[in-house]
Amino acid sequence: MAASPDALERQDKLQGLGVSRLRKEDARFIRGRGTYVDDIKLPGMLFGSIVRSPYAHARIKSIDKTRALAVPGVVAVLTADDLKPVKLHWMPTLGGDVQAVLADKKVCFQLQEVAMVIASDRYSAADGAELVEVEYEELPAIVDPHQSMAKDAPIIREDIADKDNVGHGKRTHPNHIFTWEAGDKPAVDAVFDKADVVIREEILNPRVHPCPLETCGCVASFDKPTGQLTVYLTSQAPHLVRTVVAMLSGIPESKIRLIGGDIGGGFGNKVPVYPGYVVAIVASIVTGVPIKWIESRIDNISTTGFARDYHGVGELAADKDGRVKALRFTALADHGAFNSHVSATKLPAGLFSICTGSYAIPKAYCRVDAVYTNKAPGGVAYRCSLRVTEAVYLIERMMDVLAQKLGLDKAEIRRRNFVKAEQFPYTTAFGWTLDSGNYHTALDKVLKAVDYDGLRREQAEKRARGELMGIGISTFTEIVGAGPTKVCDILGIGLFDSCDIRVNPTGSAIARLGTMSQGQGHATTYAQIIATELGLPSEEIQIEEGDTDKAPYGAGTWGSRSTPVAGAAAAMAARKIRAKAQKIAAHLLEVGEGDLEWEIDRFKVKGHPSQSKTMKELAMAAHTSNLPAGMEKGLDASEYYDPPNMTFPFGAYVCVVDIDRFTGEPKVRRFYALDDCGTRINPMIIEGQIHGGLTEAFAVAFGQQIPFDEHGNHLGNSLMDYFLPTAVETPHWETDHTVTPSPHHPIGAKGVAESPHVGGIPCFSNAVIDAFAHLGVTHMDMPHTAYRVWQQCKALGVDKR
Amino acid sequence: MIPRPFEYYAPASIPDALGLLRKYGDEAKLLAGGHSLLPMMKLRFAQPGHLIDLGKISELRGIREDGATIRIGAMTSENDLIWSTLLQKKCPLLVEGARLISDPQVRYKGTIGGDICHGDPANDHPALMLALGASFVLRSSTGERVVPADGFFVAPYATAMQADEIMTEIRIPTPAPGTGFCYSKLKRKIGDFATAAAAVTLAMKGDTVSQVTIALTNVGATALKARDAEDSLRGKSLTDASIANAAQLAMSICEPSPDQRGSAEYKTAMAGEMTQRALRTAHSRAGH
Amino acid sequence: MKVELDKSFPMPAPADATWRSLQDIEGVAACMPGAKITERLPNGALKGTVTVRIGPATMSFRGEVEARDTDATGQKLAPQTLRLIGKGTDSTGTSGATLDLVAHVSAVDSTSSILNGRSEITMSGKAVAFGGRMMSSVADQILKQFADNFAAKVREAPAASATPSSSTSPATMSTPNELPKELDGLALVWAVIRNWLHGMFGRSTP
Amino acid sequence: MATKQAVSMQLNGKVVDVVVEPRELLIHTLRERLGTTGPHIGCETSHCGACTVDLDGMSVKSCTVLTVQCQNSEVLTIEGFEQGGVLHALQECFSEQHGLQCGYCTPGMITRAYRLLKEIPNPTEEEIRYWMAGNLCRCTGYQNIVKAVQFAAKKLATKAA
Repeated sequence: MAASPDALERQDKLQGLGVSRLRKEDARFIRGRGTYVDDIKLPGMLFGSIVRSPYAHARIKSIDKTRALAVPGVVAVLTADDLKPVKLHWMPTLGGDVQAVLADKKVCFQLQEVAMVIASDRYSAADGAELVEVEYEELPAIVDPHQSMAKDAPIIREDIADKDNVGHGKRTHPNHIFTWEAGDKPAVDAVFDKADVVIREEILNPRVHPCPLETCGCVASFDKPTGQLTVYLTSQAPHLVRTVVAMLSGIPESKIRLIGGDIGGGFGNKVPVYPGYVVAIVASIVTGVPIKWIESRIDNISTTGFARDYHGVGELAADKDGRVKALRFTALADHGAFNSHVSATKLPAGLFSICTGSYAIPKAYCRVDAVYTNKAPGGVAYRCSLRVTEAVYLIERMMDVLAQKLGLDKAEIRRRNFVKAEQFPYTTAFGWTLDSGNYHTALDKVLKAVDYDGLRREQAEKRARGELMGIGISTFTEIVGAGPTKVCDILGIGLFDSCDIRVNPTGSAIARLGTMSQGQGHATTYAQIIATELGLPSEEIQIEEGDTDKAPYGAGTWGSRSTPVAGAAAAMAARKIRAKAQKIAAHLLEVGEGDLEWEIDRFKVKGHPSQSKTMKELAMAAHTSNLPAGMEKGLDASEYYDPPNMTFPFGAYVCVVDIDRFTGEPKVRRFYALDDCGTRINPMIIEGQIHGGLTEAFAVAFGQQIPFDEHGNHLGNSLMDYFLPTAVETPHWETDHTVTPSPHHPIGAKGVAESPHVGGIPCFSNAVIDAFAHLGVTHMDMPHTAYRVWQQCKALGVDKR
Repeated sequence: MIPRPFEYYAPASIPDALGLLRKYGDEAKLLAGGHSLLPMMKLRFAQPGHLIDLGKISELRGIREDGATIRIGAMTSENDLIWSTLLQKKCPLLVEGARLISDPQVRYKGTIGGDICHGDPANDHPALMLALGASFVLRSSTGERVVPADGFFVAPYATAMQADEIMTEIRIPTPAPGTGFCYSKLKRKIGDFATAAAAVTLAMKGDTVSQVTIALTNVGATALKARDAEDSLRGKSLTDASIANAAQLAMSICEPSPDQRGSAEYKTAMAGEMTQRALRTAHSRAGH
Repeated sequence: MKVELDKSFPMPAPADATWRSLQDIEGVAACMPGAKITERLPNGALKGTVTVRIGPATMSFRGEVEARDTDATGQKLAPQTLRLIGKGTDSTGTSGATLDLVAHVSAVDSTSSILNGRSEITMSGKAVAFGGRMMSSVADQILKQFADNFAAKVREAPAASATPSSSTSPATMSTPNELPKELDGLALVWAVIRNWLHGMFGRSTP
Repeated sequence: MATKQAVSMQLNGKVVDVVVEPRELLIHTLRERLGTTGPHIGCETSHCGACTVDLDGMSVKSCTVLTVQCQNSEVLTIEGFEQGGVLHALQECFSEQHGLQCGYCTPGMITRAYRLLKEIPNPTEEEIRYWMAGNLCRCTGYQNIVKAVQFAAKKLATKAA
C-alpha cells in the first residue's frame, strides 16, 4: 500500500521505530550536567575509605584503629566485629553464596575489604585508612584453579568448609562450588568413538575486567526519624539490589529507595552487590548521616566484577566432509573467593550451553566445574550474557581448528554446518530453541563485501613471501534476553521485566521500566517503541528508570535483556492502552470496534477514512465523562513481561590482520561486521553499540588480562598495564546488517549490544591464528599482545630477517 | 589516591627556588610538570614535606639557537618542543621523540628537564639526549656547571645532579644539515613506556657513514649509549649486514627487566629491531 | 612474589669469630641497609623498621625479626647456622614482605671463613603490583651490601668477645659505626619502587 | 596539617576564590567546592582524561594538577561551553554524530577537542585520533567521536567565515 504524503508526514513526526532519532540523554551529558553517583552531595555527608588486604590469603590477627581514629576528621572505623552485632558482616550474593562484607577473621583475596574509615571528607578518610594497623598471618594461596581441588589444597572458605552444597548441587571438595552438566554424554561419547575426525583443543578465556570509565560507588542516606533508607548507587539492577538490601538489613523494601541516576558505563561490572555499598549503608544507619563510598580505579580492576577465567577444553567429532556430528566442551571456571556474580538459580554456568553456536550439531555435551581460588570474586560480566562469550569463543575457534584439520576453507566449514533458514525455529542438542536466523545469507553478504576470495589470494601471495596475514571469520549466534522465568531466576525472583505507561490528557506520556541504562540510550529507544505502538510522538514520551520508588520491579539491564524483555513489556503495555483507546474510539465514532482500523496515530472507520480519532484526541477523551459504560477513566497500563523464549541475534564478521613478524605487533587492517538483531529500533544507536562492543572485543583479544603472581599478587591492575585502547589503537569499524525478526518478540526485536563483543573476540583470535595456520598453528591463547605473538613467531623461526 | 599534606612554594626566580631548596634540604622536592611526582604522592609512595614548583619561573622556558647550539629551557613542555619551528627545522629528532611521549594532555604539562632529571630509564629524553650529544646546565646557589648527557645517567632514578641543584637548560649542538635521524619506539599503546626504543642520528659521506649515534630506552638501568654499535658503523657503508651487526652489538649491552611488556629476551630483541629500523629510517632521511 | 637466593661471601675472620658476630642478632640486623631496631619483645623477637628513600620515593616497612633454631622442615639447624625469620608491612598497610634467611658459617683458614646465606624473600601487595620482577637482581645486591656491612662488623669485632647476652637492651645495641645509617639505593624495597615507577609513573617529568 | 593557601582563578569566565590545602587536587576543588561536576574522575593516575579541563590554553588532566598551581589561571570546563543559551559546535556535533553513550568521558572529550581545534582547525581523522589519545572512552569505539570533531571543525569554519 502506497502511503499518502500526509501519512508519511505523520509517521515522520512520531520518530518511532526504525528512525535514527538523536538521543534524549545527550542534552545533559554534553553540558556536563549528568548526575553520576560521585556528583551527589548531601548535607552532612561523610566519606568512607576502605582498608584492603595486601595479602591474597591471610588470617587477621588483630586490627588496631587507634592511630586512624586520632586523625582529625575521622569519625569511625568499621570492621567485621562492628558489623557482627547487627549480623551484617556477611551478605548473600546474587550467585547463591555468601560473601564477607568486611573480612571476618581471614582474607581470601588480595585487596579484600577489611575495614572502612569514615571521615568528614575523602582527604581525612585517606589519611585514616593508611593508619589502620592490621596484623596478618599469611596463608598459602591458590591462584591456579587447576590446583583448587588438589587433595592437600588449602581451604579457602572455612565458613562453608563443611557444607556439601552452596546452592548449585553437591560439592566434592571444600574449594569446589559446583559441577554442572548438560546434554547427552553417553550418546556423545558413542559418536566420538566412531567419528572420522576428532579434534581437541585447550582454550583459555583469561580473566579480564569490563573497566567502565566510572568506577563503582554509592551514597547511602538513612533517615532515622522516618526509618527511610535512600541509596544512590552505580547499579545495573537497582531492584535486585534493593531486595538484597532488604533481606540483609531487615528494613522493608517499601522503606528502601535505590536510585541509579546516571551510570558511567557498566558492562556487567555493576550488577553484583559489593561490600562497599553494604558498609556505606550500615555506616549511614549507624551514624544517621549520609555516607559516600567511591571506588578507586585500581580497586575497581582488582576487586569488583571481573569476567571469564574459563579454562576450556573443546572437542568436535566430524565426518570427513567436515560435518560436525558431536560436540564435547568442558570448562574449569575460576570464580574467585566467593561465588558472587549474578547467576540464575538453575543455570549456575549461565548460558554456556549455547555453545553449539550457529551450527546444526546433532549431539552435544558440556560440563563446567567451578572452583574457589584466592582471587577476587566474579566471573560473569563484560558485555556478555552469562558465559556466552566463553561458549561462542570455544565453538568459533573449534570450527577453525576443524577446517584446518580437514584442509577446508574456514567459510566453507561454516556453511556446511549452519542451521538452515528453513530449519527455524531450531532446537539445539542442548534444548535451546533458536527463534530465527538466516546464517547463509549473512555470511555470503559479508564475504562478498570484503572480497573474501581476493583476500585469500592476497594471503597466499604474502605467505609465499614469508609475510604473515590472517583472515578471521566469526559466524556467531548469541543468546540474550534473560529470560523466561521458568528457567531464569535470581534468588528466586523471575527475570521478567516491566513497563508502566501513563498517558496524560493532552497526549503526552510517561513510561517507567525496570531496567537501567548505562549509556544504551533507553530514554530514546523505549520512547520510539511506544511512539509507534501508540501513535504519539516519541518527543512527548518521557522515560524513567532506575528509581525503585518510581519504576516497576525489573531485573535491570545486563545480558542485553533490555530490548528483549523490557522493550517487549513497553510494547505490550502500549498495546493494552491502544486496545482501550480503540474501545473509546468506537464509542465516540459510534461504530463497532471491529469497524475501526489503526493507522499510524489514529483509529479510522474502515471505508470512511475521514472519520477518525487520533490517539491525542482519545487521550483527552479518556479523561472525560464521555466513555463507554462502565469503563474506568484514564489511559494507563502496566505490563510484567515474562518472555516465552530468549532471543538469538546473530552475525557474520570478518577481520583482516597483518602481523609484524619482527616485533609481533598485530595490526587490524579491516573489520567488517554484519549484525542481525531482528527489528531495528534506532539504527544510529545500534551502530554505536556495535562500535563499542567491537572495541571492547578488540581490547580483550589484543591486550586485556588481569595477571597475578603465584602468591595472588596483582601484577597489572592500573590503566598503565590494563589495556584500554585509545583512539589510535582502535581500528575503523565497518558495519552492515540483515533483518530477521524474532517471531516471539512483540516487535520482532532482539538484543544487540553484546553481539559485537561476543562475536568479535573469536573473530580477532581467528584472524591472528589464521596468520600462522599455514605453519601448523591451530590455537594461541589471548591476549594476542605483541610479546605473545612474537613468542609464536620465534618458536616458528619466522622472526628472523 | 590523595597525597599526604605538604607545604607548597611557587618561587618566581631561580635564586628564590635555590634558596628554598637549600632551606628545606632533604624534605623538599622540585615540581616540574608533575606527571611522575604527583601520582607517586597520590599513592603515598612519595611524601615530600615541601614542594617547590618551578612552573612560575619564566626564564626556565623557551627554545632558541645560539651559534651552533640549540638551548632549551628545562621547563619547556613537550608540547612546546613539538610545535617549535626551530626544532622542526634544526632538530627534528627531538620533535619526533616528543611526539611519542605519553599523551597530549601529559605533553602540555610534562617538561624536557623533568623527564631528564627523573632519571627513569623508561623515559624517552635520556636516550634522545645521548643521541644528540646534549649537555645540561645545572645551577646551585654556589654556581653553575655544564654536564654532558653521556655520563649524566648513573642508575635508575639516579643522575649526576646534586640535591641542591636545579637543571636550568639543555644544550644541544645543532645537528649538521643533512643529518638523518629517527626515534623508533615500540610501545603497547599511547601513554605507555617503551618496550624498547632506539634514537639514532646518522650522517653519510657518499656511501659511508661519517657520523652515527645510537642510544636505547628502557633496556637497562639507564638509557644506554650503544658505543660498539656506533663504532661498527662509522666509516662503513650501511648494508643489511652492517645494520644487523650493529643491532647485535646494541643488544649485547641490554639488561632489561621483565614486566608485563615482555621478557628480557623479548625486550633485548626489540632493542635490536628498533635499532635496525631507526638506522634504516635515519639513512633514508640523511642527505647523501 | 618470591625470590630465592643462595650466595656465599668471604669473611675476614676465622669461622668461630664470624659465628660469634652472627649470633648478635641485633648487630646482624643493623647490617641490613636502612634497618633500625626499635624494640625487643619478650619472646626474643625484635621489632624494627626499614626505611628506604629513592629519589622522590620513600617506603617504610615495620616488622619483626626473630631467630629460629629449626629449619623450614622442622629439623634442628646444623652447627654454626642461623635462621632469621622476618616479616613486615609498609607504613600505608598496602604492601607486605617476609624474609626467611639461613646463614651458615664454614671455616677456610685461621684468618678467614665463608658466610653462606640462603634467603627467600616474599613480597605482597601494591609494591608487587607494579613489578616485583626486578626483585631477583636487587635482592642479590642487597645481600651483597649486607655481606659487606657484616664483613666490616666481623673485622671490627673484638677477638674474644662472648656470645652476646640476651639481656642487651635496645639502648646498647651494637651498631657498626662506619655503616650507613640509612639506605640510599640498592635495596629490595628500592627496587620494587623503582620498578613500580617504571610501571606507572615515570612519565615525562617529576 | 599544612598551611592553607588562598587561590584566585577565573573559572568559565568568572573569578572564583578558594582557600585550600596545598595537596588539594584541581579536580576536587572544581567538583566539590565550585560545583563544576562536569569533569569526572575515571582513573586518578592521569591515564583516562575524564577529568580534562582547559587550563591557560592547555588541555590538562585535573587529577594531576594541584589547585595551588592555578593561582591567577584561567580554567575552562564543560560548563563554560554553552554561551547565552547557544551550544558550542562541539556539543552539538557530539550529539548529532552519536559521539557519546554513557556520557562519562564526554566533558573531557569535548574540552580536549576544543583545544585541538584551536591548534589544528581542520584536522584529518588520523590527526584527531592522535591528538585525542589522552582521553579514553569505553562505549563508542571512538569512531563517532572522530566524526563529531570533524563535523564541529566544519561548523566552526563556516561560522568563522
